Amino acid sequence: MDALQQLWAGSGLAQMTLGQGLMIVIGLLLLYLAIVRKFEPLLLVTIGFGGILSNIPGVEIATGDGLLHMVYVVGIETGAFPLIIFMGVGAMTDFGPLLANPRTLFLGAAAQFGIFATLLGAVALSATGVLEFDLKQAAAIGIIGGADGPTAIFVAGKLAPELLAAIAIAAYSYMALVPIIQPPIMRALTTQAEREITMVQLREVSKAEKVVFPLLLLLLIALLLPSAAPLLGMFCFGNLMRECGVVDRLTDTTQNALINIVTIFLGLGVGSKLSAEAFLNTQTLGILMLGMVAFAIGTASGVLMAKGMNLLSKTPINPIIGAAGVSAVPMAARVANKVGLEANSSNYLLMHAMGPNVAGVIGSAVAAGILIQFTGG
Amino acid sequence: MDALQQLWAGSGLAQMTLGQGLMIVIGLLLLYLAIVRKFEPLLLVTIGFGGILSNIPGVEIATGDGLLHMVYVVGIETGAFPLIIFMGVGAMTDFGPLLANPRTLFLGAAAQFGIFATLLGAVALSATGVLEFDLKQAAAIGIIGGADGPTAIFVAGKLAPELLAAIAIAAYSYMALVPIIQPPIMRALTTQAEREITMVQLREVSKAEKVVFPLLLLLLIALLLPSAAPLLGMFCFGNLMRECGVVDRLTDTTQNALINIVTIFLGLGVGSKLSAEAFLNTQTLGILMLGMVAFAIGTASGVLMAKGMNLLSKTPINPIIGAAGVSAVPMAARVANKVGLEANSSNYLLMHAMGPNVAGVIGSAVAAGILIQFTGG
Amino acid sequence: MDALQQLWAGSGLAQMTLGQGLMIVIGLLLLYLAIVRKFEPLLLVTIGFGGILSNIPGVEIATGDGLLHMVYVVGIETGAFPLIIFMGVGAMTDFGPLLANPRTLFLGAAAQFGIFATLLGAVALSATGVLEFDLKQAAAIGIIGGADGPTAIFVAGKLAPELLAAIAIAAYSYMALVPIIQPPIMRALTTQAEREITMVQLREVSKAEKVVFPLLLLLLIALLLPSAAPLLGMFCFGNLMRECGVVDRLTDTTQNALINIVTIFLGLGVGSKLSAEAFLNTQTLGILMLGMVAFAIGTASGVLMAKGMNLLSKTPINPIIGAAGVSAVPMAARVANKVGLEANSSNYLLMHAMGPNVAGVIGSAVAAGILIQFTGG
Amino acid sequence: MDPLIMQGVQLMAVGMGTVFSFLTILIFATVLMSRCIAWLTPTSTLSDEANQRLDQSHVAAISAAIAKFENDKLNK
Amino acid sequence: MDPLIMQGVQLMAVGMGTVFSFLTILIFATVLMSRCIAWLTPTSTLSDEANQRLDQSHVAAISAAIAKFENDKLNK
Amino acid sequence: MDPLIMQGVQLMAVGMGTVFSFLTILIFATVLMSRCIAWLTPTSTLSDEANQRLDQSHVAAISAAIAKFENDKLNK
Ligand code: NA
Ligand code: NA
Ligand code: NA
Repeated sequence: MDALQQLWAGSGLAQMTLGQGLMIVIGLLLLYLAIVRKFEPLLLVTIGFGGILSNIPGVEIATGDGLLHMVYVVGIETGAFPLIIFMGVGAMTDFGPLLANPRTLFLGAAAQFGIFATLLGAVALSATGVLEFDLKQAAAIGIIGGADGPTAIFVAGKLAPELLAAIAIAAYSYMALVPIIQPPIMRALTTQAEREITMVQLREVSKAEKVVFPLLLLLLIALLLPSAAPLLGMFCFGNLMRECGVVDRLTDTTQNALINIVTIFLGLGVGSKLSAEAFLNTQTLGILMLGMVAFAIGTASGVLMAKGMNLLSKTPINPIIGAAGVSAVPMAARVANKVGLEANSSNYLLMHAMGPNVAGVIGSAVAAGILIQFTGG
Repeated sequence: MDALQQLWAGSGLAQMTLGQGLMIVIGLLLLYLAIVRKFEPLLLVTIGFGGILSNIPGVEIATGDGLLHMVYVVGIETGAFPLIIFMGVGAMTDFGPLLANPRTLFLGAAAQFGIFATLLGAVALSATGVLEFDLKQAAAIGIIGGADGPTAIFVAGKLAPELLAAIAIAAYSYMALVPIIQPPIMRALTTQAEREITMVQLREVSKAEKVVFPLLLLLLIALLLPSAAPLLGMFCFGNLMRECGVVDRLTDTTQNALINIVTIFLGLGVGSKLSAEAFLNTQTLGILMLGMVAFAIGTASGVLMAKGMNLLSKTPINPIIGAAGVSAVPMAARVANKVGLEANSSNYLLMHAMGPNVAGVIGSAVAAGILIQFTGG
Repeated sequence: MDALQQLWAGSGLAQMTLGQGLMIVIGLLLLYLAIVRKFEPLLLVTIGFGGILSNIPGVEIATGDGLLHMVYVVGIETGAFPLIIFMGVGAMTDFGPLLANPRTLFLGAAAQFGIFATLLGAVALSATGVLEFDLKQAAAIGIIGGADGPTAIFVAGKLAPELLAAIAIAAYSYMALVPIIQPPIMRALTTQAEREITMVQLREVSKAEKVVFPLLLLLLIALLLPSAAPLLGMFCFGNLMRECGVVDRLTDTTQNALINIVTIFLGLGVGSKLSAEAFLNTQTLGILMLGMVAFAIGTASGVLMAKGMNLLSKTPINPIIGAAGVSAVPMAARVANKVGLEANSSNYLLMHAMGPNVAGVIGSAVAAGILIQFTGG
Repeated sequence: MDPLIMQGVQLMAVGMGTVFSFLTILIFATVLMSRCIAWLTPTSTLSDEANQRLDQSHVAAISAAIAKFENDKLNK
Repeated sequence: MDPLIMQGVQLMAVGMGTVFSFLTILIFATVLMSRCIAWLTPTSTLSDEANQRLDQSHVAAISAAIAKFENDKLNK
Repeated sequence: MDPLIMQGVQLMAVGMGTVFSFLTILIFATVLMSRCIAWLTPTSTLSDEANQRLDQSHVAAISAAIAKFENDKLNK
């Protein structure tokens, strides 16, 4: 019968390509990592599921008028979703530890070396003919070293949308892997004595400082680095809402309903780019490898910077907290705390590590601005 | 004076057509059913009010740049709103009772006979010249028998947008009328002894089963029935978020803020299609009549299927719970419980009826996929 | 080096115009008013920050594909955001005090004289060549006298989008200044004896009345004044959801997540219109001045109306509550209460003032409808 | 007189006229509505409320049954 | 027979056939899945839960440390 | 050298230079800001807080008055 034939022709078994099948398996793998291994579940559950949905053959989901494609066009191509998420991150960020010890901004700066070293690695791979990346793609890959999900998605969406899914997955996976990637590097670059350094109790930060800081940051951005204004502007907006104390109902919604809704659709939208053609190639392998390198170099740079600062300053810094400069909030700070406790069981570094941790968010948003400005976003 | 004339010319009294007046009365009737009679208030309040707004003469609300028309175009024409609501329904669905007794999926399958019998009824009316429905319209009418609001709106939006409002109203009204429609059918088709059947306590279902089930369903859809992927994919996504336990903040927003926001605009958007030309005709009468038939046939099929299964199986099923296979979650399951208690005052069927109840959701989403695929959505 | 030159050329210091610098200062001033002086913080924090963001030179935020420009186009140009906010305001409004004393609707009517007197003032300034406003612009300026933020933004968006930012800022600023603007006017127009008038306890209002009222209002709008239907329709919808008692989950989301999300983006979108060309001119000065006049005249009209009603009626009205007819909910009612307590320390007027307060919302929405209808919105 | 001022005066007249007329009609309609409702509603609505309470207890019983069944970890 | 009716009948046959086939396959798949999980899961999952509880107490300790630090007014 | 690598090296130099310069400026600006605020703020801000508490009690009184009036069923 015709109808049975049409039914069979429309079935997944008849239409599925090998690529689609593999991508569904990769989607299941992401779900496994998210659900069982607890790898950044908010993003990897949504990206993974979006990836599976997008590889079901013969139905418009990630193409044409399909929901996920519309979500991608409306929210990610425009940059709106990562910016809104960044606003939400701002509304959840406490700059107190950073304000109590502003020197830790240097650690957040140093850790961005991972971004640019990786960029250089990508162009080197390209120059030697191993893989093919142009400068925009290299920049988008480098940003994985920023260890900041929305920043990575924003930059990749502007500079290399064809690599978006791979970059987002690498960024979130390595953020989840921070407890595995960072400790060996920390230990290799520090002595037991350095890891035992205790730091002075942080001073209390006044409400006024917390209110003024996002505005100060915004003004400096406006005067010096407008290209970082979309990301850091939304971030400062979220943070100002949080700290100003007069719009608590907006802050509450930003931290909850709004960021959750946008996260769901951001993840699905990123997942819609998980097509076999875009993902199953050597570039993706290169991205995963380079992303790992970016994290390692960023971690090392932060630790070495802290050691350098100790040479010049009387107030010592435990170099472990330098690793938190990569961001990966709050995982990297927790890892620093854990490694610190191993060296000295009464040395709680968590709050000290929150300073470089949030500094790293600012640092990689600044780097993102530069990358977009100079490679023509 | 000119201005007074303009004022009068712009007034509703001067411009209102009989059709608009009647539609406003129908909107008020829907509000009465929703508020006083508690007929599916979430949808009938919003649809009813949207219908009144849309029939105010001389002002762009449901046309052109009017808010409700934009809502319709953005959310319903694209299918986005019903899909998001279906995701929310997934996030609120507990598949536990179904997993404890998977046989009840047969009941959910049988009840879909209401959909196809009604489709046949609609084409028969058309063939005999009583009313005029093409195959797409007949399919969209049939889906009322699925007793599932978002599924009905999704299918009608794809196959017969001109009938959308009538179909949505019929679907939600009959879902509200389940306590009146179903009991006589249940009683007519069963003996007192059958209604007294007690069922074995359901086994406890593990968390792992609940996590894997939505993925299993998704994979079967991907392999066998891609046309059902948009609806069931979003449904499984919501359910996976619910059960996986690592994205509770997303689940919470999906079950509350997100589904509520979308429900408000879905209702207003459906209401914007309540124009006199589209609604005040014999087709609407036909739809209301056929919708009732669909519910009745679906109920009967479910009950008869349960009786059939009892002939083949040693573990008896109380045939009353077959009626819950039409979906109308959770009303149909409650009605089954109530009728069961009438027959045997210690026979609580609620949890047993939840199995076919959610099976009916899957069943009608599968039927929806087939209808869209075969009538060219 | 080229790169350093490019960096400098891209910096804010090199690109910023005087106008942008001044607008950033104005943005900071709005934030100061909002955060330190607590001037309508929900709107002035978001508008002020949006204004600063939009004046950062050399980056697309309030233009082209920039986020704030997209927000403006999608939400404000279409009128969607003010309408949704008005729905939320409806969901937060209790018509009880108005229903207990419907005569207070007259006070809400009288206070709208501020709107039309200001319109006349604007055209007079234009006719005498002091400033240049056409009729649409004059109408949009007049609506500031309605003391209702979303209404003002909706009307300005339809009639004079180029003045939107100035009008929105004037409206919210003067609503915040009500405790300063109104008391002297109240005192100047009333005698001590009048201010001491105590009013009879308000009767209890039944749930049925509260449910029927929004529908009654909607029907009168439909019959008599369709041009007010978008604003008052959404307002009545929100209020019906609130009072009907069967869709509490929708009401809750409307009052919280939905209105908060829309407020954030409404503020940012209005802020995106804070460009130097549009704002730094004599028209803005005129708008600020006329807005103040509008509030003063509205206040005076409300008070005088109450005095007039006392001449005709046996049940006296404390003329202070007439001032609450400008809306500015709930600030104006609180101010009336405070002035009343000064005159007679046991005379609580708050609930009595809530009647004219919400009547003023209806009154200015009616006026808005007329303005849009007659100046061709 | 300047035609713009003419238009302004006319708009004021029409506007204030409409606002007052509309709100006056609304007052009458509201008073009428309140009287109708008072007239239709029996003085004691206790029975209604009692019914409702019964309904709610019914719902509560069902909810309890469901909750009892769900021994699984609940989403908060 | 009317071609529209023909199409309707065919659609009914295909539709009900598909619904039943698909849900039958789903039943078998579900039963299989449940058995696999039961087979893979050790009877007592106590150790897992205990681990998790420890993790949670760890998190709680860190949270307490953060809370202690934040003497500032908190956003609700 | 390959022009792409040249570009990469240049981008790294500009990028790290900018990140360090910007964050250094930010450090100085932050320290300055903190000092200004410390200098502007009187040691005891008790009076401010007391004022605020009074304001809040005022608001609370009004809220209580409203709540008292509203005997109707409340939206949760
Ligand atoms: Na970073
Ligand atoms: Na169904
Ligand atoms: Na008003």
